[in-house]
Amino acid sequence: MSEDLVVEDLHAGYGDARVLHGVRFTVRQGEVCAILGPNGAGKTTLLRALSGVIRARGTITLGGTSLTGRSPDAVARLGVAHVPEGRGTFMPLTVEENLRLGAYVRRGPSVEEDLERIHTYFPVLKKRLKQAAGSLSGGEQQMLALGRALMLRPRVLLLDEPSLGLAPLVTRELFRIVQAINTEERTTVVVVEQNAHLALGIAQQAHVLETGRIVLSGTAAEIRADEQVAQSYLGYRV
Amino acid sequence: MAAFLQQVVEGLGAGAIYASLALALVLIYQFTGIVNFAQGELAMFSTYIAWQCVAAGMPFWLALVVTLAVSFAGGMLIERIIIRPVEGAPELTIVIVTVGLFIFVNAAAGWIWTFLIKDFPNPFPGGALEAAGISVNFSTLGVLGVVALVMGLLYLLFQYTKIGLGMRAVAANPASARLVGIRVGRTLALGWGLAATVGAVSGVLVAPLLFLEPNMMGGVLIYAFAAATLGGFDSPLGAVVGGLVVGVAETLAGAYVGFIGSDLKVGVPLVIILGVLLLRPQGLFGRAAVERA
Amino acid sequence: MRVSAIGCTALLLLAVAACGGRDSGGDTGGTGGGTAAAGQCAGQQTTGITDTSIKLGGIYPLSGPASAYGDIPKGIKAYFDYVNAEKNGIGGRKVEFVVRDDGYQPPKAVEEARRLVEQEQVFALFQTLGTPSTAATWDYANQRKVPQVFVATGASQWGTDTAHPWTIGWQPNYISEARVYAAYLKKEKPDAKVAVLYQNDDFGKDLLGGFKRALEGSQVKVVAEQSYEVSDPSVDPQMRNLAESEADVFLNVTTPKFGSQALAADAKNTKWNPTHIVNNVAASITVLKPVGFENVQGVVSATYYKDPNDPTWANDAEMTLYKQKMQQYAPGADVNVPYHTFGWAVASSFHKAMEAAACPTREGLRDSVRNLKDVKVDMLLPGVTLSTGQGDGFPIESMQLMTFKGERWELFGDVIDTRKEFGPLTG
Amino acid sequence: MSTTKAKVERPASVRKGGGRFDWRWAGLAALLAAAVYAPFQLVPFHVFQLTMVLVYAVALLGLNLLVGHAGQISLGHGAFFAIGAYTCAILLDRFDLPYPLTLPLAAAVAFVLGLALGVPAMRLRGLYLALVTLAIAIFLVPLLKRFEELTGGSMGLTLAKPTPPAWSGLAEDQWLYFLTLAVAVAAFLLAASLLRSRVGRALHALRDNEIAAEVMGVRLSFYKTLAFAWSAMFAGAAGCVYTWVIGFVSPDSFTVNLSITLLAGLVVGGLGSLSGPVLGGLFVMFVPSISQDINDAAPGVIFGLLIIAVMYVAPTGLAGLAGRLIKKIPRKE
Repeated sequence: MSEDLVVEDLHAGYGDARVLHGVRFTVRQGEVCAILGPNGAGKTTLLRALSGVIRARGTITLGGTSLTGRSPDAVARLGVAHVPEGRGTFMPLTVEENLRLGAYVRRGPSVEEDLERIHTYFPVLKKRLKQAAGSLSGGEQQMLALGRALMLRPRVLLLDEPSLGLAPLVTRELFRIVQAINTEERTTVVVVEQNAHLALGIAQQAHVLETGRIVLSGTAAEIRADEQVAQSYLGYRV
Repeated sequence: MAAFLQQVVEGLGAGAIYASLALALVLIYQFTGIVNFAQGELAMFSTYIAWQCVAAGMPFWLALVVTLAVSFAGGMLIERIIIRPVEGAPELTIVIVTVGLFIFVNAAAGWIWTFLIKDFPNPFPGGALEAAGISVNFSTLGVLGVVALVMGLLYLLFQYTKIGLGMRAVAANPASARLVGIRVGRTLALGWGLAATVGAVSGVLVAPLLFLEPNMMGGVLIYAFAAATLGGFDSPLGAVVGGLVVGVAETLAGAYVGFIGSDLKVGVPLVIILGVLLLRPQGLFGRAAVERA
Repeated sequence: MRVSAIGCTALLLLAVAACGGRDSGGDTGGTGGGTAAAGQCAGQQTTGITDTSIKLGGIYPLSGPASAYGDIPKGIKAYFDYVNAEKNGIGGRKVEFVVRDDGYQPPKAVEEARRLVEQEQVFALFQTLGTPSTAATWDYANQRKVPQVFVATGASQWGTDTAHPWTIGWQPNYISEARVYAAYLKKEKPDAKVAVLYQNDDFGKDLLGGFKRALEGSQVKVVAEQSYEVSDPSVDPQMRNLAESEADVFLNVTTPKFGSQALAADAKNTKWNPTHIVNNVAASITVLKPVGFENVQGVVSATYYKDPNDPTWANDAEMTLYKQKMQQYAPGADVNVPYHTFGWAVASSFHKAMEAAACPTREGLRDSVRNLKDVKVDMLLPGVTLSTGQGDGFPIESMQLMTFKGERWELFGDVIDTRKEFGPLTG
Repeated sequence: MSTTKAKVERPASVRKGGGRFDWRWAGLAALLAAAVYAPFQLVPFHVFQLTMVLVYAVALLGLNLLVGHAGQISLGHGAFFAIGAYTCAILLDRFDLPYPLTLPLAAAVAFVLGLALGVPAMRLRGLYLALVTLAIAIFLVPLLKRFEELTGGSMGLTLAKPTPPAWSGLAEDQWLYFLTLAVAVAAFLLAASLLRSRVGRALHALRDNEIAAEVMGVRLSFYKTLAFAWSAMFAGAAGCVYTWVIGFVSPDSFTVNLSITLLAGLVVGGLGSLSGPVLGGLFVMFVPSISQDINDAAPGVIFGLLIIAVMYVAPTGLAGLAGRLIKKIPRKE
């Protein structure tokens, strides 16, 4: 079980509004797992519950360590990097500062090495290191968010709708990088995505979430082959 | 002309006082989005601590260090005990809590130290610097110098230390700061502590000029608000520049605008606040709240 | 208070009856449990006074920006405690002094006055502090025929007004004080040019107005005047403007904090060295000390009571008694605070006035305070006495000039009886 | 108290349960009956205190329109209160107007000034509006002193109180109480009908989401300005009644403390409900003297702590607390 992310019987919501009703799934170490589903299904809520942004009932364990009930900063210190919806850019700070914040809970000279590594993934950021992050384009900000997350040297990367608001070309580039990261760094990735095509393209496992419940699970290929999914999320019939 | 320049110098002297308190206001606003109405009273209370230390026989500079340390701890404690329980409550609830704190601290200071004025040692020499027919008091220069020094230290802290980076991250995006592992609660407390410390510096600076009593900062507060508004509520540099501008504007208006005279001078901050908010709501140095999606 | 809060809660819970009837609850003027006055005093009001007790109520700012004056009732309480314990009260009557806080807010003063009169059933309002609070309550006191004696404000209207016989001041009024300074200048500096800093309220305007009127016909001229608001952080800008006038006399009409600021600003400005006259309100040692004694040498003022900080009185019997009894009955209070002395002296004045009253009734007190003849009171300067009479509603109208030397005020010249010198004050 | 709230704010739920409907009306009627009966039972001092509670309640009702219903913060409502009080005093003192006429005039003057100040103020939000209004409140005091011929300067104006007509057989305090009660009831009815109208709905939309409200076609600036003017009008009317009751106005009566106390009273009482202002009025009236009873040396220490304490226990104010408590009762049944 080493570094698997295990979620069991997860309930979460906002105030009186329950959103997740007993979600259960496992992501094996080094795998990419895609969470699909319509708007309002609870995908973002699921990621928030995983990273501790909202309180949840149930069990979440990472490599046997329980994440449930921990605050987001504690979860981050355990190696879970959450790239939130809207990217969470620190607008007035420079690109470099944004990246360094990613490594906030780590110490040591390796931070400088990691900065170099990020530059190889995202050459575009290197040119803009001293620029205010708020002045970046949407795609660049998304790359910055990914870069910031990588600076944590995460065991698990949680990506919330990385394609939102981006041009198709940029999105494709982004997913290419995520895949590269996954293969090169052996980082576990959970990606929530409307664009099921792209997500399934890099995922090994996938789950379909509807009204707070997982209605379908399987390998990426199985999910792609499912007629319902094809109709609803892939926009074509099999 | 010399008379005019002299008025400007006087204005800068008053402005330095406003600037120092505005700086403390801005620090808290930056990190928490709270306008702390009790900021001036906390500064006043800190000054009393310094006074008590000096009265107990401590040398001034040691007393200052002790006061700054106590203020820092006190600021953090207030965040923990008074503000934390209402964190996330509507803006107005927090405003009212700081108003309650204002009343409480003011009365507590009067209770402990009475409402009689205390003499507070002036760390700067008396006398004045004379040049070109203008005289600048050493204490005015001292206040300006210390405000500049505090600004500089804050700049170093925010730009070149990891803690400072974390604090700016919290100010910019608390939710996201939490996700990168920053303990936001601790940082907010740190912000309050820092603001209380800057406030303490402000109080110690102005006490020899305004004379120490529990209502010392009451009159300064509205000018500090005007300064912070003018400079931009999220810009420490703006607070200082704003303070100086407000001080000069107020002094010149009082001296040269017949209708205003010295009794209606307090209309100056009103005009400044209103003017800034209508023409440039983010202030001179603030950043527009518009963010790119 | 607690009773009324509960009363209102009860009302809201529809339990009005629990509150007691309107007629049973005390507000009944003369019959509220006092001694029945007999003889010439028959039919007069005896609320709040019995053969063994007398109940007084005072209203002071214990909270808010004017709280410094909250020390006055401490001196008063100490005096009454001392008299109760060691002198068997005033003529056998133990004094109970109820203090209420109005935060220097007139509507609050009205509420507290009504509480004291209607609920606490006091015999008299013994001091309301400040012109606004007194002006807000004196109609009420006079309608109810409750003595409002020795109010702690120097506005001249308490003495000149004829429609409010139940209200009377105590300290020298601001206009009389201004006359003392004007007389001093006319004699010492007959062609002086004067710059004035004044507080923009009744106090400042009364004093400035009185000063100007007293100067009429002389060569002394007011060449510059600047006002400040109590909400101003500092009077430094005003002082700068006044300095430009290059006047040779500076009249400092301020309250304590601003007094210190103005004295300090004058001291700092080495190019402008006028004769500095500071009015009595800001002439306390506690105001001068923070400025530094070396900076206030030669400052002129006028006073009427003994400053506990002044070594002149170190061996004075009244001063010794005051300090000793203050320590005994108000432990923790600083005997050197002049507000305590003020309280002590005004309480002592009440003692004398009450003793002199023909009847132990409200009417008796009213008549007594308006018929004082050279009454000597503890802690007033030698030669300063209380005098009132037909058409003279100002108990203290004598002051003596003083100048600051070394670490203390030094009195000079004679006690100036402003009545004799300048004629009576009229509205 | 919360019966009022429930009745006005949740007509739907009221209509649903017939039994509760009656109970609420009965409560309200009983309350009014008690309010009418009270001055015949209470001593004049308590009648005076209740009168002042009603005066503050009317002012808070106005503040509540702005803060509770339109979501704008004003730290300067004492200024409009003062405008009303002074307008009334000047009309009585300088123009010898009969006192009933002063009320509509004072309210009108406050309304117009509110409208004039509302035009620039409408462009501000949240704390910024708070700062502007705070500065206005501070500025008013020297301004009142400046126009001495009219306002009596720092000495203020002393006025005769309205005398009860002979036919009523009432004492002065009772007559003032009933005048105030009448104004308060009228103010409450007016506020309630305002809130039920299209305007009230627009204000709520504004408070809950300004951008959405604008998208929905609510004329933002128009309604904000209007809310400001109305709230000024209520404060002005309260100020006028204040002048009747106290018979004295001076700049020191209307310092910035009043504005801050009013806002604190409203928030403590409860925002956005009709019972909040009454509870707030009780708070403004009684808590300072209770504080003095607890700590004679420094009443402010207790007052400050009480404000903070209420915010902890009941972040939505006493009305909210009462509402929560009452909600719990029927659930158990």
